[in-house]
Amino acid sequence: MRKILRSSALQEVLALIIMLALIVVIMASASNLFLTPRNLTNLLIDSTTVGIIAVFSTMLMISGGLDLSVASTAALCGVVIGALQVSLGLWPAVLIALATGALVGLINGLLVTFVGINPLITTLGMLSIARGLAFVFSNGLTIPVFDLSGEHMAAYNAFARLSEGRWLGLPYPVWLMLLLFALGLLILNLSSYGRAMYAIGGNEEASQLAALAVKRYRVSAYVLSGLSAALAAVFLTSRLYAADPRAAPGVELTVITAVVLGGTSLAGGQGNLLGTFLGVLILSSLLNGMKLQSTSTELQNIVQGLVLLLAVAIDQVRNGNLQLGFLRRFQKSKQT
Amino acid sequence: MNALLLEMRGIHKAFYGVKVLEDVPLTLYRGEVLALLGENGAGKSTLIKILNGDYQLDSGQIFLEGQAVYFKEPRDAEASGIKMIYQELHYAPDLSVAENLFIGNLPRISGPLGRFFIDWKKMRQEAKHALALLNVEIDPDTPMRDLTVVERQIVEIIKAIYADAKLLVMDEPTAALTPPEVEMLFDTVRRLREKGVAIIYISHRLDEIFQIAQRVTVLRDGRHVASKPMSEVSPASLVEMMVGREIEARQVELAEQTAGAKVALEVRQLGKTGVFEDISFKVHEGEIVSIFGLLGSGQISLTRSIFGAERSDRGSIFVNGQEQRIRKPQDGKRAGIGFVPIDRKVRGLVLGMSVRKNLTLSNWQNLSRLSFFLPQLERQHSQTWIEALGIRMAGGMDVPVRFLSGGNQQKVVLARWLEANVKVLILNEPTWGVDVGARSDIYDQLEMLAKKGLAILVVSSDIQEVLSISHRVLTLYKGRLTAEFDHSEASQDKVLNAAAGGAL
Amino acid sequence: QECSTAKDNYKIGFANLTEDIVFTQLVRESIVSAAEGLGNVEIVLADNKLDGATALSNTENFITQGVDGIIHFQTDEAFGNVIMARARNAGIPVMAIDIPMPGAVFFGADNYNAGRLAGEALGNWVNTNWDGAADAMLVLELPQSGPIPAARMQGMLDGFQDTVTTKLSDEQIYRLDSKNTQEESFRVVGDTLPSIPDATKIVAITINDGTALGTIAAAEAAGRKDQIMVVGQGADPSGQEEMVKEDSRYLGATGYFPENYGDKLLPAMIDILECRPVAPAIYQDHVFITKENLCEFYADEQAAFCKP
Amino acid sequence: MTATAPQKKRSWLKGDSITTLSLLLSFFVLCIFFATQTEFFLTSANAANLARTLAVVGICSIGMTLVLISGGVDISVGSVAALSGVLASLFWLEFSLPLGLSTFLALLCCTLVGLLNGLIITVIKINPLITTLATFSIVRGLAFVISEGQTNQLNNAAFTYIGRGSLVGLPFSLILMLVLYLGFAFVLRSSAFGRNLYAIGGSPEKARLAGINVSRHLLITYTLCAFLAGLSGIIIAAQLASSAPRAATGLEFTVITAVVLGGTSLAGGKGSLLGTLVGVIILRVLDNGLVLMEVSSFYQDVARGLVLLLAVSFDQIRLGLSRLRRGST
Ligand SMILES: Nc1ncnc2c1ncn2[C@@H]1O[C@H](COP(=O)(O)OP(=O)(O)OP(=O)(O)O)[C@@H](O)[C@H]1O
Ligand SMILES: Nc1ncnc2c1ncn2[C@@H]1O[C@H](COP(=O)(O)OP(=O)(O)OP(=O)(O)O)[C@@H](O)[C@H]1O
Ligand SMILES: [Mg+2]
Ligand SMILES: [Mg+2]
Repeated sequence: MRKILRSSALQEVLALIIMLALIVVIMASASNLFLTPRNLTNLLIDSTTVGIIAVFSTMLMISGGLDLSVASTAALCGVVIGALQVSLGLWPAVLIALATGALVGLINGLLVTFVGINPLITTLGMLSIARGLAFVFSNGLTIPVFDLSGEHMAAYNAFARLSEGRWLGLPYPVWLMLLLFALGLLILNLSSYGRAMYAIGGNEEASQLAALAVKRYRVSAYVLSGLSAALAAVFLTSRLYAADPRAAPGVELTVITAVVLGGTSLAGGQGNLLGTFLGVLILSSLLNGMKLQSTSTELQNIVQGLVLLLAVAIDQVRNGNLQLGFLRRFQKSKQT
Repeated sequence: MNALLLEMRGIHKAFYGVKVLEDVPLTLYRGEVLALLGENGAGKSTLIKILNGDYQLDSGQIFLEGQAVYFKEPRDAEASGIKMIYQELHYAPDLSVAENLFIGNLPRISGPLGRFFIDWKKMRQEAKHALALLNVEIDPDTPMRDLTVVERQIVEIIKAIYADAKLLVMDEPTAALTPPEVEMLFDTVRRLREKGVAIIYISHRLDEIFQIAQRVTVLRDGRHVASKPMSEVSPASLVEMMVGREIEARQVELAEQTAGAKVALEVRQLGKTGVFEDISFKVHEGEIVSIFGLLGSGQISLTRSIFGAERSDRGSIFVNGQEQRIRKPQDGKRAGIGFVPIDRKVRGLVLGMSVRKNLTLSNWQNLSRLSFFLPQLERQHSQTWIEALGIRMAGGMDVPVRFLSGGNQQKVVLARWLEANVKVLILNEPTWGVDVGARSDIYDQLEMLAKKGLAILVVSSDIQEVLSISHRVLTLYKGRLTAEFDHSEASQDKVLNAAAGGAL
Repeated sequence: QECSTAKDNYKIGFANLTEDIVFTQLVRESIVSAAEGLGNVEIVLADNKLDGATALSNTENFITQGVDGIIHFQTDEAFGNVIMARARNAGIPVMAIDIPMPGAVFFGADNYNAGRLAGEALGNWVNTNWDGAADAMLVLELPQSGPIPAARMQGMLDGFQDTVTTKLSDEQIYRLDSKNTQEESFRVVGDTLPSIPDATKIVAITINDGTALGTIAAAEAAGRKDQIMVVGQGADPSGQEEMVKEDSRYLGATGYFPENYGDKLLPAMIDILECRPVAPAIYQDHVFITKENLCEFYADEQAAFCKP
Repeated sequence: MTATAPQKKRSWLKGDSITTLSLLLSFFVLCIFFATQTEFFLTSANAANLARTLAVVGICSIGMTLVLISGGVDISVGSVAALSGVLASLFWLEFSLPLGLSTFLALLCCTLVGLLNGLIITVIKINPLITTLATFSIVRGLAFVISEGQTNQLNNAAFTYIGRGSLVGLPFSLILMLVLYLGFAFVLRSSAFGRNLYAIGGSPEKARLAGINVSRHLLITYTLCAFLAGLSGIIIAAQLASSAPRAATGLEFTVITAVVLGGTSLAGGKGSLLGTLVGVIILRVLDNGLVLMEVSSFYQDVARGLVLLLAVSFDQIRLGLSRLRRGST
């Protein structure tokens, strides 16, 4: 039985593995730089912001939620670090930024769960608010996160090491991303929390009647999503020595694209992190490979759109999905 | 014998390689009611969904009035005069009753633009007329979502019988109806039959079959067992054909209630404005108590409130003599109450999850360390319950619960609460849509559980079931308890009378 | 040869600010065509998408691709440190367009002074035509896009105030977010005009030709076209077309000549690579383009107007 | 039917009408607020300005309302609007076709994009959000490729009349929009297509079983939506007398916000064009008032998000209360 399960999990991501392999082969044959360790490291580093957030977006979407505000939240959290570093010190500012992310997630979660606003609308509103606040707090300026006075070298160096430090040749943010994916896989597949995510996304009412603390789980998934955005912001800020209210443009869409590419259903109740991981890798290989070819931005956008469609279409064909499954998500949110 | 209307020959159908129908024939004559019988999962619904164009057959042929037909979509079947009442309700909540009655076939205005625009006046008139068929007083302009479940079901039925159909298929239409409503439905069916309409009638209630059908076709495991006139069969022989073995008519052997049994559940003056009021009763350890009431009397809301799925406004609940503050299901569970909801598919199970995961959904605490499941332990416990309750499924405990038959699904929900080690078990309509065999299994389980000392509270609208399985019967009318009967003194007349508000 | 970076052929990375606007597209085109002209330079392109992280990632990619020099057009000075650190480690010289970076040779607009040119022209026009006093000023800015546009706006504002006879008070100045699109400036100007019903002498300073066009369209829609006079930055083809119209309310725009950037940038880059001395900052000459001097610079583009 | 259930009170204050009512209320509150904050809000010049600038979001919102009612969503509208202007100028300026024909062809191409959306959604059965997310980036990319990133002037009086002209004292675009609202409101309320759309949004599976050709309805809906988005794009181009590939950036968010604000449910099966119209107006008034009040654009984003959440929360809370009162679950 185990074997069958394992192979079916493998089957689920098989199409993605093939797609990734194909992209790698194409990109590698187009440029012999693609497979150099240096480039692969860059590729991985570039995928960390999306990757870190995507772990928790996957969980959230499996539970039937959705968070479009992650990129704005990340920008806001970065700005919080920038704005508070001088008055409070760098590390307290980082902690407050993490708390800010969690708070934004909590507000999203409470609005979705207790007020009952549709997740898309809730987080769309939050997208606007968080981005606006990021501009307000930064006055629209990019704030250097740099030891200007020279009095706190240790703290700032440590902060910079967050993103620059390496272990076994890979930068820390990549390890963090891998760690989060591994942790997420464990949680989703083996823990009661993961089980609850699948159950709530699969059938909220049944979960409630099975005495699961549905609302608490839901809120927590949003909090984690906000927290992951803050975490991504911390590493981004550390990497750039600066906090930009414009940071992470379009990341929310990239995250959703990666998660959906990975086979997580927008309807909730289905999905897996391995798929998301592959989805993230596919998107960043595609982008990186096209960059090495100096592909124009427009063409990059078009190719990404097509790949998304293709991947989801393959999934549909593989599932032999002949039902109107695509509308079920809206059905479900209707029942809640 | 009337003229042959429908002939299905050699129907085969498989889902994902699993054969669901094998070489099944079906014949139907004008003006007859054909009962289609079989256990849960025998393939009844699949067969008629193929007839209706909802599913496509793998091989076989369908002849309607001698012509070979092939329906790609339900609307094709409808165009040929085939109408369905589905097992699950199908309505658009935000449209009015009138629109729901005619949806897919809205009356259009005459004239060149007639194709596009609706004739509201005609629609309303016809809707009134149609609703009068079953003596229903519903304003046709009411949005569907404002109706009660029963009203919605009735609208569904009317929708099908009002259409000018040659062939009407009814898949368990009476599950939610009260006896007078069933009677009215049967009247209508007889009238339609006299007009020459042919009807395929699916039900797990054998008494209904004998009331209404002329012929019966029995399926077992996707194969045709027999087609016979009703005059040649008896309930016992039907059951044997369906199950493949003999099952004696069930009479639960109730254990003697010992006088000193402890009170497991006590409800005092529970009230919820506008729904139920002043409800007080006790359930002892080892006792099965049924609440019987016409649908909409508040019994579902009452049990939901006891478990915490809804909030009551007043009153108190005691479990094992301890007052409990129950405001959400977690509280109910903590207090030792288990709850089997009314519609297992919609409310009871996460259909896409495996049997095992559904089984342990409420019980991860015992099966995990630091919130992480201990896979061995989980499987072991699941296996224990699967064996104890005789849950049958192809493919083992990792099969999605969606693929189980209704009765087995019901057992999964039951097992979940037994694993949670509850003291009080509340069951809502435990045998809705469950076949005779599985029904008998479920009764066995209840009996066994009661003997083990569990206090069991059952809500059922099946009077036979209530009379046979309960130590005591409480009747509910318009949200108030009207009477209480011991097993010995309960009779169909008395209970029905009390539940209709006529008693006391 | 003494100079270790000197070669016969060069591979130079150019990362553009964004590919979304005409100005930067022209910069890219000029660099590509200048490289074709030189013959021994290969250009590797990238798009910074107005984002610091993307600029950093592009830098890394350039290093991977083994470029000899990098021309960076990126969004904020604050990202300069980290970008330059990477390039320094890889021993690759960097030129920075428009936004200075520590240790990079600066090239490009003197944004503030380019802005001043337009502001002064507008001030002079007001002095001549409106007796030295305007009633209100609309400032169509781009606060989301960081310091480059901010410097241009400040330059325009200061240039106007320093030139005009009667300075505008703060209350007379309306700062509007153009979001870098015509329709947004159309909308915000349309929304603002009702709040200055009595103003008949309105000046507008705009961040680029597109927002200038939107501003003029809004005034026209409100029936107040003749009450407004607009200056802008860029002098793109669409802006030129607007200037040469009869009764145009587009006084003019500071020309940045992005089409010449390449011709100046690449030789400087090659000088750097071949260890010749290069000034730490090279400024592009700016000219305020109006209907009158347009044909000196853009005779080919506006042939219909210039060679009737 | 035995009357055992608690008697339901019939009232005209129900469902859609109360949603619209509470919206109108928010609208008036907003108006009063702005009127007290800035003397220019209630001037005829401002009214005229508002009237001129409603049509773009207004017309696009009609299509989105249909799509949301059908249970889907269309993210690609902004890109389609940009494509429409870009194509019109391509056909006119590059191919030297007559302007009328150019406009028609541009709209036709947009309609084809909608058809494509619809086909992907109904035939390959990809989730509408994903489908239109993909066409969102593809179509925007095409607009850039076709226009080579250039802004093109479209100086033609007949063309700009669509965006700037007025008829009987009202802006032409407003009249066009109102006519479309009337027409589509009629379609939604009284045509078989409209009613079926509600049924499909309520439950596509059930609608199919009721004999409705779900695919065809969805196909038509997405096609209409793209056509209307294209029309919005034409109006943008006509108002500005120019086309740009960056046009209508973020239009999809504004439009979805307006439609949902107007009480149309993202869950499908519920909504009205009257509500949408009010939603469109509220959003427009909000933006207008904030500009008149000279609120910094950073705070405008915050305010927009807050108003969206407040308006929707208000509606949800009201719904929850009425459900409580009815005592059902
Ligand atoms: N109004 C509120 N404000 C802030 N936090 C709240 C609020 N309501 C609930 N919470 C938080 O959410 C958690 C979950 O709430 P609650 O216990 O009511 O629901 P639940 O147990 O998750 O499930 P259900 O409501 O479905 O029974 C609470 O423990 C609390 O921390
Ligand atoms: N869409 C489907 N996909 C996969 N399996 C299906 C599907 N529909 C039905 N089945 C399977 O086909 C078998 C027959 O199901 P069907 O619904 O026809 O039974 P039934 O006789 O109507 O039972 P019941 O009395 O419970 O309604 C069952 O094993 C069921 O699990
Ligand atoms: Mg069935
Ligand atoms: Mg709760």
